[in-house]
Amino acid sequence: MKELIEELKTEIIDVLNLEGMTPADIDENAPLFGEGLGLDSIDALELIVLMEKNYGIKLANANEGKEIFKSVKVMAEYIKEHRTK
Amino acid sequence: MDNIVITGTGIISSLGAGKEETLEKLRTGQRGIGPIRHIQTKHRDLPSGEVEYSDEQLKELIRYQEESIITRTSLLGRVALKEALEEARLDGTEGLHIAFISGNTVGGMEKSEQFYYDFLHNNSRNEYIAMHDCGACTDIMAKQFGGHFDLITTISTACSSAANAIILGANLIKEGRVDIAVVGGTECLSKFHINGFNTLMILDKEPCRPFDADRHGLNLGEGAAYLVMETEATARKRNIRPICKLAGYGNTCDAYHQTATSPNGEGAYLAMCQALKSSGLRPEDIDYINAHGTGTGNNDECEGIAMMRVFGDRMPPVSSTKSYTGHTTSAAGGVESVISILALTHGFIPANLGYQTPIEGHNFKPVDHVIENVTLKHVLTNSFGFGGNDSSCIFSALDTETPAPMQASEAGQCYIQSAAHVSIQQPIGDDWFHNPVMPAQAYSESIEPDYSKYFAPMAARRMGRLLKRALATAVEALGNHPVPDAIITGTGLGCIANTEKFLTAMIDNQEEFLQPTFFMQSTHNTIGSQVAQHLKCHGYNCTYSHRGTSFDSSLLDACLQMRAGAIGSALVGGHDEMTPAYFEMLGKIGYWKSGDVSPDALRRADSPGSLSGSCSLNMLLTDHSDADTLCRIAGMDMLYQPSDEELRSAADRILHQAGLTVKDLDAVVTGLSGDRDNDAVYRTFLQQYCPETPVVWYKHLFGESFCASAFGVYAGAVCLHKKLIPSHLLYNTSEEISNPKHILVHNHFQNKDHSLILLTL
Amino acid sequence: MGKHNFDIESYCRITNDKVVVNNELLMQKGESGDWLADIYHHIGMQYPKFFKMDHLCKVGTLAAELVLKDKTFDRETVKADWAVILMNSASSLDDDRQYQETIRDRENYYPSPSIFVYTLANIVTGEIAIRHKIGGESSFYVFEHFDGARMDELVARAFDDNPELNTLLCGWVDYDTDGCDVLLCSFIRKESKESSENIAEYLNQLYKNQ
Amino acid sequence: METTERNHIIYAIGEGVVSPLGFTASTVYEAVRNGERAGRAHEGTFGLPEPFFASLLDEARLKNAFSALWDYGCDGYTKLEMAAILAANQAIEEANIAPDRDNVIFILSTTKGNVELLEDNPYEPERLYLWHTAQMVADFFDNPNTPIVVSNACISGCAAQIEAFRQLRHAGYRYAVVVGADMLSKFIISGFQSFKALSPELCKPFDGSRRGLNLGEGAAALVYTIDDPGTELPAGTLVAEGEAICNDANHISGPSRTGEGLLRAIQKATKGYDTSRTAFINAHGTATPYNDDMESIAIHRAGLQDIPTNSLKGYFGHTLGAAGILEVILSAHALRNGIVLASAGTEEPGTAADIHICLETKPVQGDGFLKLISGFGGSNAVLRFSITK
Repeated sequence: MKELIEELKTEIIDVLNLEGMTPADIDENAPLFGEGLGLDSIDALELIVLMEKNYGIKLANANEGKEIFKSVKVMAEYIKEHRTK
Repeated sequence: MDNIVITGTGIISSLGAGKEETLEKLRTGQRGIGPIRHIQTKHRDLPSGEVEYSDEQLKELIRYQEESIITRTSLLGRVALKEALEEARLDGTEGLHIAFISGNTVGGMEKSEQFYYDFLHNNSRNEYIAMHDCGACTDIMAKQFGGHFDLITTISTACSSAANAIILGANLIKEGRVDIAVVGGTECLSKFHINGFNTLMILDKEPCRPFDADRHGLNLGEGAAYLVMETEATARKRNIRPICKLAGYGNTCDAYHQTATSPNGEGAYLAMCQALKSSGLRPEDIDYINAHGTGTGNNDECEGIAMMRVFGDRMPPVSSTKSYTGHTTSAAGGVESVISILALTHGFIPANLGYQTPIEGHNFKPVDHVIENVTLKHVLTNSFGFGGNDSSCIFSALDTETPAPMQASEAGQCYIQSAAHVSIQQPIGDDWFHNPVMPAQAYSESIEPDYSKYFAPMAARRMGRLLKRALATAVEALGNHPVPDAIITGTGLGCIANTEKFLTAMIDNQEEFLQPTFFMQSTHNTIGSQVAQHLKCHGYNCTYSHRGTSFDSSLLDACLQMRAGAIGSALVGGHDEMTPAYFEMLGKIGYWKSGDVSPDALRRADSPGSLSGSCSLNMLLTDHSDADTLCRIAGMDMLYQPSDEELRSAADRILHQAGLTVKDLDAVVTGLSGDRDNDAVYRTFLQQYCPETPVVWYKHLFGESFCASAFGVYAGAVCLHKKLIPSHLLYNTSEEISNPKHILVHNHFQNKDHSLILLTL
Repeated sequence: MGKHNFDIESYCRITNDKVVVNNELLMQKGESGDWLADIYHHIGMQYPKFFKMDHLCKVGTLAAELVLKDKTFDRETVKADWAVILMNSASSLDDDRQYQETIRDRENYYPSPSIFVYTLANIVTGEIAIRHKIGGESSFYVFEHFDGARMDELVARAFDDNPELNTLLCGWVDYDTDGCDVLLCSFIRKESKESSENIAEYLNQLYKNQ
Repeated sequence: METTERNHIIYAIGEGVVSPLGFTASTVYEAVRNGERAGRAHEGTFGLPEPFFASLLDEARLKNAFSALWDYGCDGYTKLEMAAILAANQAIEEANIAPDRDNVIFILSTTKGNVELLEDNPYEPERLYLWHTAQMVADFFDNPNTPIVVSNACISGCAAQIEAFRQLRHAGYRYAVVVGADMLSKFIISGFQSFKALSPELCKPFDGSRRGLNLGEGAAALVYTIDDPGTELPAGTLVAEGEAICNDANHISGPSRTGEGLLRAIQKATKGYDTSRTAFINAHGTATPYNDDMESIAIHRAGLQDIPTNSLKGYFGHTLGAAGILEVILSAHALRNGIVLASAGTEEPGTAADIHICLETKPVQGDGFLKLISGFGGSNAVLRFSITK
């Protein structure tokens, strides 16, 4: 789990192009959207692509992301349970 | 000033070709939405509003017998254009000034996506390379009219493109620049668009249900529609019966988010208010709203709220006809204007198909079935685009009272207050003026400034380099001045680097795992709307994408509105970038020189091609001057395929209006670039018009790009401001010129589109 | 010969090189372009839908347009007293072959609904019925060859069988690998009377002469 | 104007069916009576990339049956030709007529004939032509007359029967052998898939949640004859009493929303007829949203909404050129037994207009039934039959 969380942080930084940020800067429990990291709806779509591409998880609509992308930790838990690759 | 009237309309969409088929489907409530037929995509199951005619069938339909190849976007456009011109009985023999303004987003993408690797790796499809950009599509369509237009340009504000073409056309008529404007938009479905919208997860897998609580997104469509506009007086003179009036219009920017509408629909609200204000009508005068109504969760909710803010509890009947046609993106403003006019003239209200349940918080229900036998006097149609480019137009029946549009005041002046650039020269400042870098090869990358000065890294996370350049130069050019009244952008290709990323990923990954960020930036108005978002500028916002006169078109729009007193300031920009792949492709069709690109080699102009340069330049225009002002724009014009004589007399006219003659000119700034054919055009003009006048060039420093002419205007302005033309800018003499006062800037693209801009102190 | 209850009102013959309407040569194939599109433009037809059609429907639609061009009738309301009965040899094989191309290749498998919709021979009767709002019978038969006697019999029988019928479009509308072959006539009812006319022979002549 | 021939009576004297549910009319009727449904999920069949539901004939069984009939085996005959000949043979045998006499005319109803040969044709090129297929059938029985092909899309089966009536009335034939047949192939399935017209499950005619049609293979044949008025007919004879074909003049692939053409055809076929004699209506009922809505509207507008109505597509799918003949044969069997067959697959009727859909097989009153059929090209046909007591 720990590994997955670290892996995810790196991937998020990479895919969202969070320049100058390191995995250590992201609190695994902090909200990704709104306060916290301050991501928006397009970032959510990018994360949906990430989920599909790297973990084989297909989300049918953007709303499903809301729950899953609460924090890096929640995301990692969801991936662990649903990943197909 | 007379009313502006519509005298011809033409339309093609998934409802059919021509008004007759369209009308029948509209009145019988038949959708034109079904599975994709022609495009070979993985997503064929997505319901779409594809035009049923294949390319070959469209060619037969308009008897397209020209040898030259043509893109589907242009073909669709020509079908609609032909119908509109025929109805307005225009055949080019009128001796009137006619503009053609077309909206378009992805240009020839439907061919580029098929042939991309051919472009790169072999030479079998090279002829399509030059047809990729939006302006090329308009150019191909203009042939329909045998080249009788005398001003053409292309607007690319995504889904509001065609509506903005209507607005520019109206402004050109009001200004007296043209007698007639043929306006609208065209767009064909492409794999690129389908996949792009798919990454945003806003495509409904069922036929769309605008304004329904259970809506799940939009269906893409394709189509084209054009309107012929002129004044009542012109129509009377031509003995043609008008169809209806264009009573008012508004263009504003939501300045909120690249793809989302602000919660209270601010931009939409402002656009509708502006349209009402300019028409002198009250909200209760509107008898029907043809809403933008895409069917996405965000748009419909916020558009509804914006309409409620305008109309309160007296909401007129509302429907979104995208439920019939799908979202025809760039063409939508035209398609829906023609549909609105059909409703107005035939006395019916088209249905909002698929509607069942109201959206929570909306106080209205859209019209869920076709209503016949109604009298419509005033119809409002909304067109909103990505990036919050929101426009509204009002069409009125002929027998209604609407105040005549305001005569242009001619009072406004237009000054270039400041400018900033990113290019292959030292960025932002005017280092280049004293210490120019002389490029040694045909491909150079721009020198990037330190962006952290202009915006936070978090804000820049999704910006490609062109967006960063545009934003930095905007912030720099604006300096301490207040937020401008307008942001007007020129870009020939938009953010081509990210467009390319999306396109290659789409091809390589077989339409999977595509990133929305790259798609968003492919829409050319991303640049202008990103700037508006950053500056929180809700004012007029428009993007021109017309090849080598993209920047010139922006400048013309700004000057028109400023002279008319409609705006007091504008940020006008020209932005284009180059990528190695695109450089290679354009190289294949003769854009670049191989070997020596020193000024001497370029002066010889003995071979095709020039050197490539990226361009990001923003200038602030104001209607008043101060000590820092660079110069005044004393006059400008754009011309399409002028004869040598017409070009000369246009220059005379501009000088004359400023009280000058050719002898007063201290220099002519030209786009001489070493390209044999293009340079010959400049030389002819110079020889015939002002053989004695010193010639300034700039492309040997900034390179060639679709927006390179921005550097011409900029260089002229800096010279006037610094009271010096340095020798490195002079083409035919090495002696610097001091105290220049009057400079004429001439730019042309392939001898089709010309612009003349007079700068004075 | 025998009793006749109908008259030939007008006819149209379209082959690969010419169009004849009521004994008059309307046009001959020139050098350029698509023959059927040329006819469409030549006769000044305004019906964009034409261009969506397959060859068989195109040529049938053109023939119907030409046969009816001088007839005054209400184009708006559906006419239950009109019928359209056509026949040919190749049914919709020309379009079938085109459709087959869209599914032939495993790698490039894109079955086209807009081509498939025309893979039925009687769609041409439907297209003509839609264009002219014909609400009576529409039927399609397949025979190896054109046969005037067969056509005569179909027409006589249609008027006999169907007291409501007043105008009948009937003819041979074929499109195959060797192009088009059309003889379309409009027939109208008349009081049944003895006649020495040999309609079958006349139809054979019209078919052969051109 | 009425012709004298109109007063003659036309009735069926032989029937034949080849279907996945059985190889004779009575076995198929028994299967249907027992609620058997032939539709199966197919994956990879015909080399199609997408799965589909359809009722397919077992080729081995077909070949066996054909070999039993024809000493020279199956070589040289396509699946379609074998099925058509088998069905015709049953009908001819039951009718006990001599098919090689010149008072017999063969009429073939098919939409696509041997179209699958476009992919690979080991035979002569003419085999792709429908007139040739008809000739193969007629030649098998040594019939001397040129056969007639009726190709009116989905209504072909009914249109071919109407053609038979006309031939009997006008052309001097004593017997008409009407054969309808269509086989499925990559060509046909892919086309219907491209229309999104196929149901991803067993079809549900007239159901509120119907999602499209199932296709089916089959062949069916009827032998009709004509006799003087007043001829005594054995009990249970299928008598043709009325017919009509009308066009919607609306849209080639979508039926009219108002059911205009079908309504006119119903009115014409039932003109001057006491509809209380109608025991049931056998509708087309393809289970596409549009068709079933349109039919319901037409039936309702014709005032027949209370008459029990069924669709047989749930048993063996839409058999295209065979449908109009196959469904008449089964309806005749049902009425002989005084019942109306249930609409297999219908759970919760839900159509634009309310009509009486039969959810289960049940006894009925009346001696007549209506056969409705509609198809691409905007054509609609209605046949009215009675069964003698």
